[in-house]
Amino acid sequence: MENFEPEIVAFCCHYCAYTAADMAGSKRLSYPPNVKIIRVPCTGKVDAIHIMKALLKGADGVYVAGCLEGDCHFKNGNIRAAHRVAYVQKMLNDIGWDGERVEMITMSAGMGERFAQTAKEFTEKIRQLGPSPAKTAAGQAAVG
Amino acid sequence: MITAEQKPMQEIINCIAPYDRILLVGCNECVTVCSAGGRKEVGLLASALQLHFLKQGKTLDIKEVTLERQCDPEYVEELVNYMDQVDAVVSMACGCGVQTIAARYREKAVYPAVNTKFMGASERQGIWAERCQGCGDCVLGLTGGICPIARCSKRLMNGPCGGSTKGKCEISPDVDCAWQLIWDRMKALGIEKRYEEVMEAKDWRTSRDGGPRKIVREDLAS
Amino acid sequence: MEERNDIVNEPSAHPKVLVIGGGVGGIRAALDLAESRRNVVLIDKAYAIGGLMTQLDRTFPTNNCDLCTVSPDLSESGRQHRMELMPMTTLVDIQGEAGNFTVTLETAPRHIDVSKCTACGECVAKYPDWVRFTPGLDPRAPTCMRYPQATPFAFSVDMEKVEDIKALQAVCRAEAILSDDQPKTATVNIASVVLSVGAELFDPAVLDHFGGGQLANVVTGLQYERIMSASGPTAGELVRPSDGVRPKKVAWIQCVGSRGINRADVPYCSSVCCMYALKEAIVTKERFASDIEATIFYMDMRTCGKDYELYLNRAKNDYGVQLIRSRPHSIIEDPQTGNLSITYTTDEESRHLTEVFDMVVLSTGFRVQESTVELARRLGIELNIHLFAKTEAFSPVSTSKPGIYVCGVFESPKDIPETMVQASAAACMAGADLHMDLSDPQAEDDFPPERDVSGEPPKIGVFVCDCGFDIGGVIPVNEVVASVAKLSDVVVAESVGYGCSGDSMLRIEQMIREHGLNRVVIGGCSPRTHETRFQDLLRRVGLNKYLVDIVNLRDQDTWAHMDRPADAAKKAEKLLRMGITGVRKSRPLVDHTLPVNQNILVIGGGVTGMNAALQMAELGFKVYLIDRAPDLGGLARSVRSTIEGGDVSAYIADLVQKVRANDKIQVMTRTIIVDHSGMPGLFTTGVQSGPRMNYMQIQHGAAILATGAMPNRPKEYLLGENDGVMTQLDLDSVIADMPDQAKGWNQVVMIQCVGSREPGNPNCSRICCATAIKNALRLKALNADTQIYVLYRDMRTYGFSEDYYAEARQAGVKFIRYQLDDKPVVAETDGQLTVTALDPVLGRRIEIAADRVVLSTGLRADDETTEDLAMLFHVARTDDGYFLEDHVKLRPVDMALKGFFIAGTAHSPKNIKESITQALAAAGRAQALLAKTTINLGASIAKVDGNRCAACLVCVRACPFGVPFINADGYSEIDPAKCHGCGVCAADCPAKAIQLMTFEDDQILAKLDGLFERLN
Amino acid sequence: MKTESRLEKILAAGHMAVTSECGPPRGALPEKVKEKAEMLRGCVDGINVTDNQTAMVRMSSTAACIIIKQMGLDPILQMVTRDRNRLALQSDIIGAYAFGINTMLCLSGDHPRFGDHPMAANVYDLDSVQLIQTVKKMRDEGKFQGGADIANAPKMFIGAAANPFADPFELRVMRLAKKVNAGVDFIQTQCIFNLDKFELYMKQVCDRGLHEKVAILAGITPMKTAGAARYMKNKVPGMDVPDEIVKRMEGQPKEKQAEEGVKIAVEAMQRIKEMPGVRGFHIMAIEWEQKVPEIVERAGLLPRPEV
Repeated sequence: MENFEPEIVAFCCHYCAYTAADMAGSKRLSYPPNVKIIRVPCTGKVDAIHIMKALLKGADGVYVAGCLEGDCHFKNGNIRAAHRVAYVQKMLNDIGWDGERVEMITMSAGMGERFAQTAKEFTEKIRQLGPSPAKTAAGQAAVG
Repeated sequence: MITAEQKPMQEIINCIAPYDRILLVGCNECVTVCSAGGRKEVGLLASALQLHFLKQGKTLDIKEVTLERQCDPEYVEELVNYMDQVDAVVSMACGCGVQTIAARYREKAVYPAVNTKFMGASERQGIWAERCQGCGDCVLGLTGGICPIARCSKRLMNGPCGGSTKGKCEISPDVDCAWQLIWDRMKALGIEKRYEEVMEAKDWRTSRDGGPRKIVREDLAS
Repeated sequence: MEERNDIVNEPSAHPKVLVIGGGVGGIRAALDLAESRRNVVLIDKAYAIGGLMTQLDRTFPTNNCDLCTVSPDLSESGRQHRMELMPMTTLVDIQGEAGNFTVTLETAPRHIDVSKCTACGECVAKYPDWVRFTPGLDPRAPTCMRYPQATPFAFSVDMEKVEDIKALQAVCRAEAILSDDQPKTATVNIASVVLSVGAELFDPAVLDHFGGGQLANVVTGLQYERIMSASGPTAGELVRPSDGVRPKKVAWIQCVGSRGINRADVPYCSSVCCMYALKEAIVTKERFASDIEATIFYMDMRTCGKDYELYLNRAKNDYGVQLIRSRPHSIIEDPQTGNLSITYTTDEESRHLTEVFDMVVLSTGFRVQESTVELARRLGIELNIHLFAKTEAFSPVSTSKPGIYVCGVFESPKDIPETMVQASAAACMAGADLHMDLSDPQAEDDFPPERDVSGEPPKIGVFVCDCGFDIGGVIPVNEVVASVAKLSDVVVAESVGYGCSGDSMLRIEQMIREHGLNRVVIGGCSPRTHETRFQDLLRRVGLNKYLVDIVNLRDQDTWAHMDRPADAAKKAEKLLRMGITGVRKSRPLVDHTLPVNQNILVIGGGVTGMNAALQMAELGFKVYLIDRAPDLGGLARSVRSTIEGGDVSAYIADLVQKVRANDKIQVMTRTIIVDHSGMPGLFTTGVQSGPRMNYMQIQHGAAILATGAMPNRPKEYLLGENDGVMTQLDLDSVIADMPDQAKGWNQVVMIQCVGSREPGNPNCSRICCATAIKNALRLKALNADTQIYVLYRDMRTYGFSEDYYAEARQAGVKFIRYQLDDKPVVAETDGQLTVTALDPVLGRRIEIAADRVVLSTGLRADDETTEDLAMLFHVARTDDGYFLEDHVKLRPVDMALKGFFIAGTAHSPKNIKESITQALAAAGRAQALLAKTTINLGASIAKVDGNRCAACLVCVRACPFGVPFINADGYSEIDPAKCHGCGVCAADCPAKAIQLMTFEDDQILAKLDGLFERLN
Repeated sequence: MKTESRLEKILAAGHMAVTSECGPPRGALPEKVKEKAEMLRGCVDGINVTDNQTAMVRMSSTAACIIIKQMGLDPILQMVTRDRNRLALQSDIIGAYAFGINTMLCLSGDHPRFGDHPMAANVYDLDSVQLIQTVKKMRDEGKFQGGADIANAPKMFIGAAANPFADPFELRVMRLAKKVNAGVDFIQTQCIFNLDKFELYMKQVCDRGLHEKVAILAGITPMKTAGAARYMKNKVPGMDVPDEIVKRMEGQPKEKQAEEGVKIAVEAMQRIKEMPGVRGFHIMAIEWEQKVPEIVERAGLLPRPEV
């Protein structure tokens, strides 16, 4: 797995993380292209199922990126999201996966650097963890 | 409502390990309300199980269905078309639902994915508490609307034991002393006097102790 | 909007505002007026609007491509029904007075019927000489339009050169070419005028010492912009004009033609050249090659705008741009190589130094055009000595003639954000001369009826922009398009150049019609900026606007991964697949609306807040003006005089009196804000007021943050320890109140940049240089013999305050430059203050005995207040605690939270004139918002499927705003008017009975399918 | 006399009664029972034998009572409703009575949560009040709880516990009254450390005249160490240990704390003796039975009267 390039899905809230990602772009801050963003109005919208399905469909890692604590445009969506991510992490550990494959990250709209930095760190972490067990296991076939 | 919570993942995994094709059935009643076995939990469990077996190299075929109510045969009948496509059924309903499916589809193994817990009420988002044990002979009218059978750790019928401390039960500071609650209610209702009437030993025949129970409404059953 | 070439004789019953000049300032002013329900005529003598900005490659400090940031604004203007756009038009006469002018306008013939022209380009392809425009360096640009997103997107024929009109007409399949087009004259009744005519850039060809315009590789800043621009003559390749080779060493020479005393020089500072030179240097290194050496020869680095100092630091530290303080006196060309030797001297070196460069950029500044002077004469407005429109400090956008307002560079040299602020301010003033037309319903919906696509299988069109080089320069757009063209349901897939340009939009519309498309995917820039534009495109062709998905190929792919083009291409393909699979699941949706509350909350009762409040009240809005202080006036109460000599105290007193007397303004002092809720147009803010801290709630549709800044008082240079050390503010009152004391001083030392432009507070406080000059001149006026020393790092007397800098030097004020790493030392021995500093000219340390040491301490953000308010309102701040505007360039008074505006020093340090300007701008922007009777809530609201709902109450409890309830039918109901669209309920619903529209689960999952190539 | 109970006789004679207790061993060790009981010979009027105290399995209370009875002493059979339903409870009462055991204490018992079988089913077919009723019905009416006649009905002197310090305080006297209504003969209280509060309790008891219907024996526990005092204060539900008691224990060096504990107990007994309505003491010297004679003596209650 020398050339393993993880496929990473980032659910980003419109108000903070998605804007921070745009900001990273406009500042030409480089980060791994492995990260593919799905825009949501608020991380509170991210259903645990979305995260699970992303893994099931082939993501090597998934992160949810929302506003800083106390800054949620919708009061506490980011806090809810953090709890849900923790729930999914536990569930993953329970089924013999590594809960580390999912993570909650927070940042403000102006934090282009932080977006790039966390994208790098998360990608690196997943690279260390290796490909999704769904891919490595023998006899894998298309699902759902 | 009947409350339930999901079984430990490993237990569910062990149950279905021998099978390749699973029908995962949710219920849109109580277990939906207590977020244990509604459409959403069905989706989550399905993906979790698929992920688990994918790691083992097996593609688990899971069909997800959520019935209006699993404890009614008519609804359970809706599963009939799936039965020849699956090896086993996993139910996320309470024990009633599991048994209704088992009764209808005798040739298929049915496994519960949740532990049925109690009849309870929601205290607030995400917290449910036991309220009724179905004793069959309700005493709430005597106890200010708070059930000593379901809510006192010792089912005491005649007042708090010596372990009641600051309104909490001796078994845990997280548990309210039912008799403190009853007493407060009695005072609020101005029926403190009634407390001193001894409540006689209860006839438990109306409860589970009398054997499996059945309700028959002749007018409807005919 | 229609372009009007026919005769317009408007009845006087419907007066309008005339905006002269179609640059960014004019466009902003016209848009603001139209948004606030005034009819506008926008004229420009060019045949497309856009002005100077559209010729720039990128703008500081974000280094965005201007075309991309300005084009949504231009297209916005394209849809304003209250706006008439008259290109190729000039004002020939004006009669009457404010509120009732009659103007005569003359429109030159275009020889093209714009209503027919499709901008296909056939005419140019065949007869390239018969077109007129010369953008930048090349007499024949790749297209005959001025820039790809030009508005209107039609051609213009140069009849002088046309030899055979019949032949030209023959190539035009649209039959748009008119052989006998004539000039047209119109008289229009107008209430007021906004002048936004800009200025031209100085032509350095007259300067012999810089080559007299003869040296091929000496270009002006604007020419350099065109060379770098993707739409420029070299198609975005940085090459030398002499040999087409990429230069390795580029020099910029600042202040060419500005701040000078020579023939052809102007004395004022053009204000923008330092920043644009820095930008060009950074972009050169960033976009072309980091090893290109960039050197800037400058006199003073005037990076005194918001966060500009950080940009300067980035240029120096991150990009290694060389900065040499010097004034070069000549450029000599090596005729063999075309290389250029610059000869210069510095303070430190008395001998001449010479360095060779491949290319030299002359940073030329602004000059008022002769035609503008003529226009001013026709309008009857006064000009200042530099021929710019004359304005006063306390009425910053009013010309000498009532009813005529000015904004942009014609008022004084300024950059884009300042122009935008001033444009909004001028629009606000001009609008006040004309009543808001509230009776007229907002005519917006002349879109064709929507086609019902519910029964149709998805037919998807994929259109990918190359965005000039921003996308196309990184990834092979055509290959990426081809890779997704085969996906199921994709009927058309095309690359469309600048997707947001007029012809590309037209092309997309045409394809939608031709193929009966019912879903569209646009690959381009961020949906945050461009979604509305493409949604409108769909509406124009009768499709619901929610059937389009914008795939962010630029901001989140090519920009971020320009260092890994192959990976960027792969990612682009995947992002497009996600867009395609996602859009298949999109549904037609209807927007929801609510009525707007017409009150405005102004926070801060200083000069800015009071001006904003008065202006809003004048416009007829109820204003709540609150301040936590016991009195109105703010920081300006401690300022006595402006640099021009204006009496600030008298002005403040008058302002307070006017505010107090206005019955539309409820003044609430000693008032703090304690809570806040609601949405744009319908806010509720709780305040506690008075000695008893009584609580009350204010309902308002918009808010202006004018909380100001704090005078800085760092513990430096014995400030607070020795009575002889004071700040400029202290000095201001001593001069005003105890002139006899000041008169007795023999030597005064002023130290600049105290507590600014250094670690901890890296930005420039902007106002201190002019303040120091002002006070130095006032001291000199009291006693010409007082010796005054100003120890400075860069003198930042931008614009016309350069005049006072020159005056101070003439008056004998001594200016000594110091470095950050060798700051002056102030000491006291036996009651005598001495200041020691290195004099770079003398090359040795000097010691000055000082009667007074005056520190220019500037401003710092009122961190506590802005932090509290930022938390309450959920608005953003900069790192140093100022409020952050939505877009530093184009939306400098709007905040990201719609309905909130900033003005004054809460935004960044600025002087009183600038604060008043921003106050008027904020008022203008706020009224534009409040002029809308309804507020669009969008369609992104949660919807319950009653059949699935288990009435479990999870949504009722989860909603942060308490919107869902269980209705009489026993299932959850969500009022679309109240739903904020966060989607928390949808995520938590255990029955999966709730979907958040536009972010439905099936769309999200479909995107995942697209990403992981499981298409079904 | 309702019964043959020695305790009943002592009380009837107007003496201050003294009872103590001994916990059966966790194993089939009859000599352990004998050893403990022997320590109490001659200084108490009855020996409580606990019933799976703190929900830990021990030798059955009935069996240990039989051993003590056979030593010529006077066991008091404690019976909790936690472990047995009404059938088992009644059969055990008959069995005990058959061995001459005539005094018993009706309790609900500690919750299994605290013991070594937290997974055990929690029976509670009856509660303590209902058990009192049942025992009384067996004695006075000669009938089982279910209504059938008993041949040679057991005649038990019926005791119950009361905790004057549990919450809600205002209910404590009413709950006592309820037990009185149900037919209880004597009460052994929870350990008393907060004398003021107990005094208040007793006053309310007397105000309602309950002291005339039931004999109240005040619970006394000598503390061995300051640590024990702190433990009881903080960890034992329904226990009220005032700060000054803990401080008093802590104020003594380790080796003198036991003596201080005894001293506190004796002082408490001196004061409680004077409180109207108190008819005796129940000394719970947990795993410290050897100290009981000394305490009883120092409280001036030796020798025990013969009845």
